[in-house]
Amino acid sequence: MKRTGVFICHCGINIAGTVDVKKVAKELSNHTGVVHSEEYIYMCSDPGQNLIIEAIKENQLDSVVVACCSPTLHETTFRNTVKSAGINPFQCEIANIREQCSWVHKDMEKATEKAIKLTKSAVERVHRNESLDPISIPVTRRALVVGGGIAGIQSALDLANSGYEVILVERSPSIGGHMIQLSETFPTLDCSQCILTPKMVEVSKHPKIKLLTYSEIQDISGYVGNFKVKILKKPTYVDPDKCTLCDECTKVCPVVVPNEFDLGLTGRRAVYMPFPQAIPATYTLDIKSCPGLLPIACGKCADVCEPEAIDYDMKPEIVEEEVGAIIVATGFDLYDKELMAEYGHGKYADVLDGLQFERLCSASGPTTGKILRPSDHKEPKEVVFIQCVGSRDPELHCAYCSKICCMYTAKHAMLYKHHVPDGQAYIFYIDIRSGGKGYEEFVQRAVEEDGALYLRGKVSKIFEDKGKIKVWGVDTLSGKDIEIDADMVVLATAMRPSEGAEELAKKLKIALDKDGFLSEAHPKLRPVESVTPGMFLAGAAQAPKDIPEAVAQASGAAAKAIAILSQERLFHAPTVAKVNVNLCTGCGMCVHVCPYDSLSLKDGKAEVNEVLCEGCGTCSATCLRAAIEVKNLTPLQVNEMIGASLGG
Amino acid sequence: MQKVLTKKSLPQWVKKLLSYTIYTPVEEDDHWNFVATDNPEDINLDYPLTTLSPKKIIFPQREIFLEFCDSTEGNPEVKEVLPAEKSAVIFGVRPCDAKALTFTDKVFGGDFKDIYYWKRRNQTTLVGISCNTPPYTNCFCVSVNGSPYSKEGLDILLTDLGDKYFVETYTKKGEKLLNLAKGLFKSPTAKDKKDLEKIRIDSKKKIKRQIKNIKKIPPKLKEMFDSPFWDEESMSCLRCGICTYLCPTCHCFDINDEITSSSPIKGKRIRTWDTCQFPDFTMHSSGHNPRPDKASRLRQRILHKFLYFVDRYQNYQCTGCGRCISLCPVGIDLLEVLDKVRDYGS
Amino acid sequence: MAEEFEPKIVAFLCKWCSSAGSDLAGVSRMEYPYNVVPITVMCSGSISPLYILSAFSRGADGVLVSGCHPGDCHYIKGNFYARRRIALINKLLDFIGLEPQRFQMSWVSAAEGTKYTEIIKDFVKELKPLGPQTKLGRDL
Amino acid sequence: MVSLEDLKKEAKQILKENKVKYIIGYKKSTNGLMPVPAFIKEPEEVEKLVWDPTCVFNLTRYLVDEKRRKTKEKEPDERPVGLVVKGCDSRAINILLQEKFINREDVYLLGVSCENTGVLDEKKLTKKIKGEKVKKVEFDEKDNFIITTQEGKTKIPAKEILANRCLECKANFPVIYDVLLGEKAKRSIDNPFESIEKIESLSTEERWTFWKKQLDKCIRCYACRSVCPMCYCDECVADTISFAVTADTTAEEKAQKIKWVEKSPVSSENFIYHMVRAIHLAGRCIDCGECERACPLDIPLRFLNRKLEKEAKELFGFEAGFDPDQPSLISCFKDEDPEDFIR
Repeated sequence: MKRTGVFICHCGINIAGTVDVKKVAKELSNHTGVVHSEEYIYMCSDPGQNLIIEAIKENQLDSVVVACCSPTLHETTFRNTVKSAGINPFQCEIANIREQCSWVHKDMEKATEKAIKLTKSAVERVHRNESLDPISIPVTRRALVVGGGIAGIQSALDLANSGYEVILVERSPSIGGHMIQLSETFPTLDCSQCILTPKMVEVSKHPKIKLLTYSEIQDISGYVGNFKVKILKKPTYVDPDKCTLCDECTKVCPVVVPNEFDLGLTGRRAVYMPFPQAIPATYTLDIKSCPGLLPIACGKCADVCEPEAIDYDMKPEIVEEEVGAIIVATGFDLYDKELMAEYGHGKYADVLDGLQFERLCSASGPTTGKILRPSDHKEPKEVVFIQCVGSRDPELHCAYCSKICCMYTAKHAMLYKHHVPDGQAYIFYIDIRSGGKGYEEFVQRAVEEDGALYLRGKVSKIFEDKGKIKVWGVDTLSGKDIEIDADMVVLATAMRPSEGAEELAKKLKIALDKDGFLSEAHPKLRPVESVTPGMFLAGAAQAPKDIPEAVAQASGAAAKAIAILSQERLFHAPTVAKVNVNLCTGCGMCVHVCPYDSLSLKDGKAEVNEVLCEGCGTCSATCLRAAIEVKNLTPLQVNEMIGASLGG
Repeated sequence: MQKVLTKKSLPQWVKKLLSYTIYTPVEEDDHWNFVATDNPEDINLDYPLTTLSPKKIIFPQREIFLEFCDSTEGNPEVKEVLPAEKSAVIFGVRPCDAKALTFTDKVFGGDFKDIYYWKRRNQTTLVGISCNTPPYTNCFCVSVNGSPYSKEGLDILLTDLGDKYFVETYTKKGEKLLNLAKGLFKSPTAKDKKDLEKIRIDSKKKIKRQIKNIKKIPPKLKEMFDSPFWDEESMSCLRCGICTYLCPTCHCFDINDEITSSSPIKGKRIRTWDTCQFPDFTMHSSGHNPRPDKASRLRQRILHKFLYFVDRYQNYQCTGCGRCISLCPVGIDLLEVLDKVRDYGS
Repeated sequence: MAEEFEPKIVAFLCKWCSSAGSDLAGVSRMEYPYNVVPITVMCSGSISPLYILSAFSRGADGVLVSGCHPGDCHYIKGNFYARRRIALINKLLDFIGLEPQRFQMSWVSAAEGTKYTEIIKDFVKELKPLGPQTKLGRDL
Repeated sequence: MVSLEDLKKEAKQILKENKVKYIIGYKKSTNGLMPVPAFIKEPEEVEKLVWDPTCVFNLTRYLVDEKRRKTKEKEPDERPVGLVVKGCDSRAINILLQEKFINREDVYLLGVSCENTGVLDEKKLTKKIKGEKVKKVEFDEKDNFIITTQEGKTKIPAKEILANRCLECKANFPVIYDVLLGEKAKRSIDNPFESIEKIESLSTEERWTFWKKQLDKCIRCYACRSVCPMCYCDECVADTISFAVTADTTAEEKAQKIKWVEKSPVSSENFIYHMVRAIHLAGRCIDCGECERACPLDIPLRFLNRKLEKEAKELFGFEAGFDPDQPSLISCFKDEDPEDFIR
């Protein structure tokens, strides 16, 4: 039988006002196994804690119950208190007689009665508590960043600059993501490439960053502090060390395919460099469009390559890395144009999406910064911008707001006006969301200085007619039907999670939200953590966001990762599941229900990986043999608590 | 004393006995059972065999010994609980079931007298009914020194003579019941006695199932303790408690403290039936189980009934009621087993 | 004048949502009947039907099980398993003839102090007319 | 038609070829109507085998004993056990596979079809034939049984003497087997849950009175759990002592055994025992009806399991025993699982 001490806190009058603490103390002193019971005005105060420590020493207590406020407030406090008196912290339990009793009842007698039950319940529990020590896990002090867009780059740099090795994995031939495709950025209109390329170069030069482009995550195992990652490095067939960037190969390559970087506005060869500032600065032979790697099939590029950098025999390679934390920054894609057929996107050459328009505006773009119609390279005099294309449309498309469209459309209108001073920009919008530093002012500028004409309403029809694109719509403010003969239409299409994000999420066991974005552990308080310990989220992979937000979240994620990597060891709550092998029949039901894959079958018996187990206890409620339970909240304990809660 | 009682006056007799608790066989669902009644019309003596023998009344499945409470001041209160003072009459007891009680009498009446058992036993009067035709497909009382009209253990035995009962009393208890309704009982005529004799001779003949040379069995069993025979025979056994719980002679029990409150500790000390067929029956607290499998448990059941009990009380601990055979969920046939034992190795 | 019957209720609350919700009710000083004694478990998914039966057999007049709303489970999906398991025991209790009002399940988030309060109020109100639960109570 | 001869032939064959350790089938009873389990080790013994509509027992239960025996053996004989299985029995096999209690290669299944009908209820039949000695019972395709007694042949409509479970069985042929005798005829049942709907339609208080009367009869002989192929736990929650004891288990650990159910056969304890059993069989019970058949006091235990079977089907679209690879009822969920009972 244990020697339990019970300490009842008055919490000033917060508890003592409605609970007869003296009576509770008296009642508990008679409870089986309770050898000491007293009450005090503020248990959490230093004198209060000292009184607990004294009592432990005087009465050789081996367990303690503090009846006070909610355990969420002072459980840790009192567990440390008993620890300092030489008792295992897990021999201390809290009875919540404030939030769950004194604060919600008025009748003193009844409240006291309930407080007694609550306290006895806690005593019954602590009587059967095991002394436990936190489970300690070594930490591999390196990080993995998945995705080489601005978010991934930022996280990688923050981690590396804090002195931690980083593996940055990007699936395309170059890092830079979508930001590198942009022309200018709102609200400052500074050149996107000019601000991003220095960071890209820093990544490539950083001694602590191992950059793996044209690579994909194949498999991840392990747990926080100790992940094992398998990375597939796809062959580029060009040896970057030998390649001198002479560009001879592209001249001879017979194949032309749409250039992803310019979103199909230009073409590229099968062997190509994504864009001039690509990092790593090297060529890639795109096997999908290449006529074939055998010299007989083509082989022209290899023939002309002086430094013999082109190696058709290059094989895919599996890189295995061990890391302690993972940041997922897989970014976004634009909503498929196929799904936006109603706006003629993909059907009419002069109906573009936002990114394509960015390329048109970009100095490095297909038109070297001149805004010209793809169809006939004429300067468009009237351009219609349509917002919320695919966004905020629960019936047909995405229910959510893509958040950045209002801003970049305003920017587009501005840029257009700057390129074509005599042109007119029309903007169809549902409403304008310009929350953000300098954002509202920016939109105003578009309207006032650049005379963008905002039309509140949806576009009903778009069709080509005599070289013009007719746009029919309604201005819901004036109620007038609107008909514009536009030269160009730019769609602010919705942002959606990037291709393959779902697959990756499965491998990482990160949950997805209803829209397919990676879900954070808590929408408010844990916005950069995933539900899986040790995995963090950054950028548009988690939700649509603009550059400053992506960067902020990226740095946040890095900081969170550093919080793990900076530890020698991690400590994990020891209140985990334990199996009674004598009872286990190996049916595997627990394995099936465990949300953390912490259970497995070994020689026909369930086995707990204590590091992965979060102690939720779903396994124990599922087990028909009562063969698995969570330490310190076992069915036996709950059963005794039930008894106490019902008054004996 | 010998009397006759017309069938229609049976209820009138019972009416006179209402100061007793009256039990009679009653059909519930698909089986028969002894149930207390205060309606004389309920008495039914024309029935097969009850699933549970009157053992359940004399030696109930659950007996409270005492109630205890560890009062907070630290002086525990313990209160002994005894069976209620209430005389009872059980009508329609089958001779085999009555005989069975003479065995439990021995068990609970040795050097240590079980007050709970005896209180009930002494305040209960058993009115038997002889089995003119076997009430049960698997009756074999004759094979185990019993008979369809055995008086052993009975206070009164009734025999159905068509429109009347032939009434025999064997004890003071029995006579007392008759005296409570003197007028109803007539002395038997010569014909009555002749009919009785005839019926009895036939009734024995009608019993089909039997064990030949049962005497050979006990000595045989002595040699068979380690025989693989038991593994074979127990293959189909399910280790349920039917054969023993329903056996009128089985009397094993367990005593538990059943706690109703853990602080202060309150509860009752309770005796419940137990059976050698349950694995936990012989489970040691060390975890060791001397009867680890079905084979050893079946062996125990047979040896106890046809060897140990015989050695100790010079009687087979079986009255041939046939319950264990008819109600075994997998049709294990005691008689078949015993036949095999008898012929084992020869 | 006999004293009004006061039902004894055991409430199994998950730590992260429902227990937090009841804490919020406390912080907001919302008054509700004292008849309920909460037992905080880690997750509604850990609540075995045995707990519920045991509560009734130890004389509870009503039992409440409360967890996070679907999708909000701190342990990702524990409450989904709870939902199934509890649905079954709920049907069974009803089938053997226990008054359906005596067993209830609810989703209460950490923000729903008011909802928790309401649920307790209603529960007590519904239980009072039924009187004590004797059907499953231990009759040792 | 299942031909007994074919069954014997197959049995003899696999025994001769040493394909199986032994065969669990049915043989004539020495004392009653219903055939009893036969454990056939030698080819010569196969003549004992019988198969007809009186073969009600679910023999899969014996795989539990077999496994217990095997775990004790030093060099276990790895050959499979031959087993005669009806439709319901075969579903039990699926559950044992699903719960990894046995491996497929541990059993060689001689599947017998219930010929579009089912098996008999001993009590119903006994009543029908008023204690006459039954010589022969045969299926006839047209939902009748042909009973041969010394009085001669009588044709009895199946529904009058079918075992209750068979009246509600819509898959009365094996769903898993190595050889199948007889054809896979599916019976169309208008309402598979008729029996319990009668009880459901009662008022709460009527239901309570019904169950109180029934469960008060229970003497806790545990025949229901002993005969159940799903009740294979070494230690049952209803046990009051722990079987999970080794030499180094401390007294304290022994005291840890929770008494969910006390030994006293009183109303409350009987209810908890039978409800726990029902809950633990939810999504596992394949309605072989053995618990009900074995009960010496005729407690309609099937209803409890049947109720949860119905709920599993209606609430979660779950049916037990048809797919050994599906996760079991309570170890999976659907987002759209009903929650109308939740506030």
